[in-house]
Amino acid sequence: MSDVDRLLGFGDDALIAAQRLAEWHASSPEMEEDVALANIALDQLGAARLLLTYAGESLGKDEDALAYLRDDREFRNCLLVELPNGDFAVTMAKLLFLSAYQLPLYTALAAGPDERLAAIAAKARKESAYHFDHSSQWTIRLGDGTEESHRRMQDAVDDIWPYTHELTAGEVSRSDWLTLVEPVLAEATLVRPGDGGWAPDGGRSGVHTEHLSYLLAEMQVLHRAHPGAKW
Amino acid sequence: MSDVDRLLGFGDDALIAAQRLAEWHASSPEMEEDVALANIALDQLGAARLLLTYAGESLGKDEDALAYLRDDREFRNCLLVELPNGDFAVTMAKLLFLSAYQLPLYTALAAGPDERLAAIAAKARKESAYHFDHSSQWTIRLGDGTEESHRRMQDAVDDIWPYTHELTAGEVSRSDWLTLVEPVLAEATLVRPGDGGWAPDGGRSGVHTEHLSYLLAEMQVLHRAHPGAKW
Amino acid sequence: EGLEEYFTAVIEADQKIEPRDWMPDSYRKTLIRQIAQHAHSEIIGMQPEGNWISRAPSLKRKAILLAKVQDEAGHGLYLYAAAETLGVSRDELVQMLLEGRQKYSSIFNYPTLTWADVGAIGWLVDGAAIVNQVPLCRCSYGPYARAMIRICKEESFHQRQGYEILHTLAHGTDGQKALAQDSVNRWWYPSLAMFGPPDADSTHSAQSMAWKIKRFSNDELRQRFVDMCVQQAEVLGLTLPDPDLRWNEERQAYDYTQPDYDELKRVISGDGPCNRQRMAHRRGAHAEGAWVREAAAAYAKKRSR
Amino acid sequence: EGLEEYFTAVIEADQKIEPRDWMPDSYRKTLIRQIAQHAHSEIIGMQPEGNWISRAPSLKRKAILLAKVQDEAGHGLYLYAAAETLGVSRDELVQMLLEGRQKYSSIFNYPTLTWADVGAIGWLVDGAAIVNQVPLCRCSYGPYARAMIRICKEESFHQRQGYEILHTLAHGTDGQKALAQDSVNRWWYPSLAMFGPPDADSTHSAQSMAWKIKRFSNDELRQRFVDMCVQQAEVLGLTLPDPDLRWNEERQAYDYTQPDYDELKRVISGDGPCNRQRMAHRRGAHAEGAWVREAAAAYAKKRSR
Repeated sequence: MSDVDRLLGFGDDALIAAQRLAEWHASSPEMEEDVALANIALDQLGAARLLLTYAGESLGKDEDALAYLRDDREFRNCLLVELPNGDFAVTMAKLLFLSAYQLPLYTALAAGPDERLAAIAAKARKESAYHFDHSSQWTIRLGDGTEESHRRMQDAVDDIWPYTHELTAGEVSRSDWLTLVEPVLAEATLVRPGDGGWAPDGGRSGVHTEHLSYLLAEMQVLHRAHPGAKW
Repeated sequence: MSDVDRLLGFGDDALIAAQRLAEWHASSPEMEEDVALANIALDQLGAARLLLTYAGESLGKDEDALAYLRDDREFRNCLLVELPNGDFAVTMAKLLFLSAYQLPLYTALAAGPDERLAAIAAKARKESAYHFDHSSQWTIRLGDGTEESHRRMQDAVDDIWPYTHELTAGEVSRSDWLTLVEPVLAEATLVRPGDGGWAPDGGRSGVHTEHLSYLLAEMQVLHRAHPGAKW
Repeated sequence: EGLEEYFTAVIEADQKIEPRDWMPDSYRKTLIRQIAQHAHSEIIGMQPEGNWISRAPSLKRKAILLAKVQDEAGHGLYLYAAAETLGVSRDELVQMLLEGRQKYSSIFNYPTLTWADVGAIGWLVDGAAIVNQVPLCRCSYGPYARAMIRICKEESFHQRQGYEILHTLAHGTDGQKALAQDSVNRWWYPSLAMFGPPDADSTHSAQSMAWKIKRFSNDELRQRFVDMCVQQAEVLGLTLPDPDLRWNEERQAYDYTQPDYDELKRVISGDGPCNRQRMAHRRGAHAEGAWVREAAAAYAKKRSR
Repeated sequence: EGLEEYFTAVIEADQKIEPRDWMPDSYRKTLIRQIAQHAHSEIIGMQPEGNWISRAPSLKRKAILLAKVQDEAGHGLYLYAAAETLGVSRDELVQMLLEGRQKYSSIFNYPTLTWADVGAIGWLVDGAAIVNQVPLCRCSYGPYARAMIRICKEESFHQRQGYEILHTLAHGTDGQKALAQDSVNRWWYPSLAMFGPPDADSTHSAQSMAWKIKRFSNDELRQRFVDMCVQQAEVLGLTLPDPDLRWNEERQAYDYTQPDYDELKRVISGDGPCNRQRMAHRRGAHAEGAWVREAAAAYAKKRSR
């Protein structure tokens, strides 16, 4: 994987995660959660902008050229972030698994040799810690809440789990990731799905699910309708 | 309203109705209905193509330029067709009300002085008769089916009814429209909503609901991504 | 009796009434109605602007809009908290909204059809809100006045962002300029109507003025808004859609065409373009979140044992 | 006994077995399994192609694609009807599909990522289906053979349309050409895998051949498909993604790289990219339609009284 593809992977994860989280606006189960999800979306969007700007420098493209003028085959995000939001349990499962990847990732990058990337990661790492905490709390509340919420949270964990293998196929080891995730699932009284089964991937090489092109069609429609315009 | 706007109104009604109906592909309650809804969508699409081609001649634009390169503020369809599909009852209410408008409309146009339009309408009229029959049968079955289907069908009729005033504000009179719709609702054991209440409009002058621009973003995305390409 | 005299004295001295203080029942009810309506407006107001988050044309604009919609949720929270100091719970107020027994600002019953509407809402709708709300920072009820100070600060930030969006569009491509003008054309009169019916038809106003909840009449505030907008529109290079708008030397203010108050009444009574959509969305989100709120409550109960 | 002899004689004479005729239980079961799988494939196959109806890049292409997906629903209906002549109901078969107890063609577990995939499915997937199905028009079971005649006619129409889509793209802009090549790269090997495992590993085959349900081996059909595609790819100006593809003078056929049969096994066993998505969609549509089917049944019952 080229350096640029690597940066695009980090940036696209954050961008697509932000886009999905922002879909919750005015639709959360609680007003406080509207604030919290917007906050997390803003964190992801902020990290995405820094990462895409950095990635774009070697390509001669700015953040908007990368966000708005690539097709889905050129996006490098993992499949997990592009999956539909589903219910609140699915959204929390996605966020838990993503942040349990981004937290050790950014921690490592913050101590890495690339100073520019280290600075971005140092900021993003603190945010990831909050995302992980927030989604952990909800996973626990839902897992150990009512019968219905337990069922939904377990279903969400089971459905999203296969997509986490793609997260841990690169710079974050499966064991580091599991170290974060397992205690949360245990406290949430949830069954940890087994590894070794279905492990969809392709996102890092631009082979996505059928969902991403719809997301991009909506995200890019206005920008593309006015070529060259400033906003 | 100019002659072109009038033709665009007819054509856009058919085009947007086709787009919504086609969303049901592989999702209908019965396989036979997958065939039927695709059939009706094809009829609407066929009429749309003839009408837009005709409308486009005086504008120097072909059907695709009109379908793919206008923004929602330039579309002239009624609001009813752009509303989300909702459940099957809502889709049938929309189709019943639309076809009870298109049937007398096309009948009148088929006898009108514009020979080109008359020929298009003569063909479309037969199709509308089928659409009206199909949606009538379902309205009756659902209205006079189970308790749940009755409730859903009545809710659908109540929700969509206000949008029908825009249909009968032009070339089809309210009384002609009611002559078709009322017996169906009666046989379906449904309450005919009162007139005189909320009557949203704006579609004919390009002031749509918030739904249309999403529909167009999806419909137009690929065409717009490849300017000038042939397909 | 002494309590009422103390209340009146505080009001007259331009001091604040606090939650612990005695207050007339009608003062309390008026405030609850007004603060709740304001809170509901923040919550419902997230919908029309939120409609463009996913499609914002640059990442910077997306971040700004997302932050703005987040602020609105935050404002809703402060305001419900302010209302709660008057002895009503947020759940009760939310229930009143969902059942249609309390209103929210009618402006949010208009659709956002283009990106420029995000600009126009910032400039005109937030602008009108600020003109309405700045005097509320001196409202006689302490918690409301303090909430408004914080909110007005953020609102004026939002207004500037909206103005910037329109300014960029108005100085952009022909297509962008057309978007901006179209949007101002659609939002101008609804924004004027935000100040409520003309003073002659306005209920509640006299008593609210006496209590120093309200400090200026609807028409005074509307005039202030018009005068402010005319100058800003010129800088924007956009036209306000009122052919009769002109400076009146005598009044030292702009003459302008009144909004269609019959339309305003229809929208208030539920027949605006988006009333049903906004309420259906709010009710749907509330209903779909029920299992989550129940789970959180069940979990909290287990922990507290 | 006489019945079995008659059955065998009919098969040997290349005549048709009809529903009223006696047939061995295993013949019946084999046919039910095969026809049902074929019917299920038509129904599930609507999803990947239907994915592009809403985004088809011209109205003409939209109409053609919509008609094609409609044809697939129609094929599903014929095929379920053909299966029903063997004494199983459509509802039972649908239930088997929904419960994962019967399969559908694994090819539909790959995603359609671009418009060009609609072309590639038409050219390669329908092309492979036709190679598989043309011999079935001579299948020993009459209702199946007759359904296949009708279906093959429409399939070859679909295949031509898919070829046309690719041809247009391959002769279009650079961007379009890239879409076409990318799509062929992704669909080539999955299409080869449609003919099933290599003959050596193929179960069921020998008996099906004897019964004249099947007339050619998997590998024979796969070779026929490869030979057909090579020439067509040249006309298209597209490359098949197999560096080892070359003419073998001796065999008078193309040598080619086999598809990854381990991948095929994984996809068949449920671990393809879209198995879960396709099944979840089918189950969801079925569940959401339940109230409609119940209403139709209740209404019919009332009328029949």
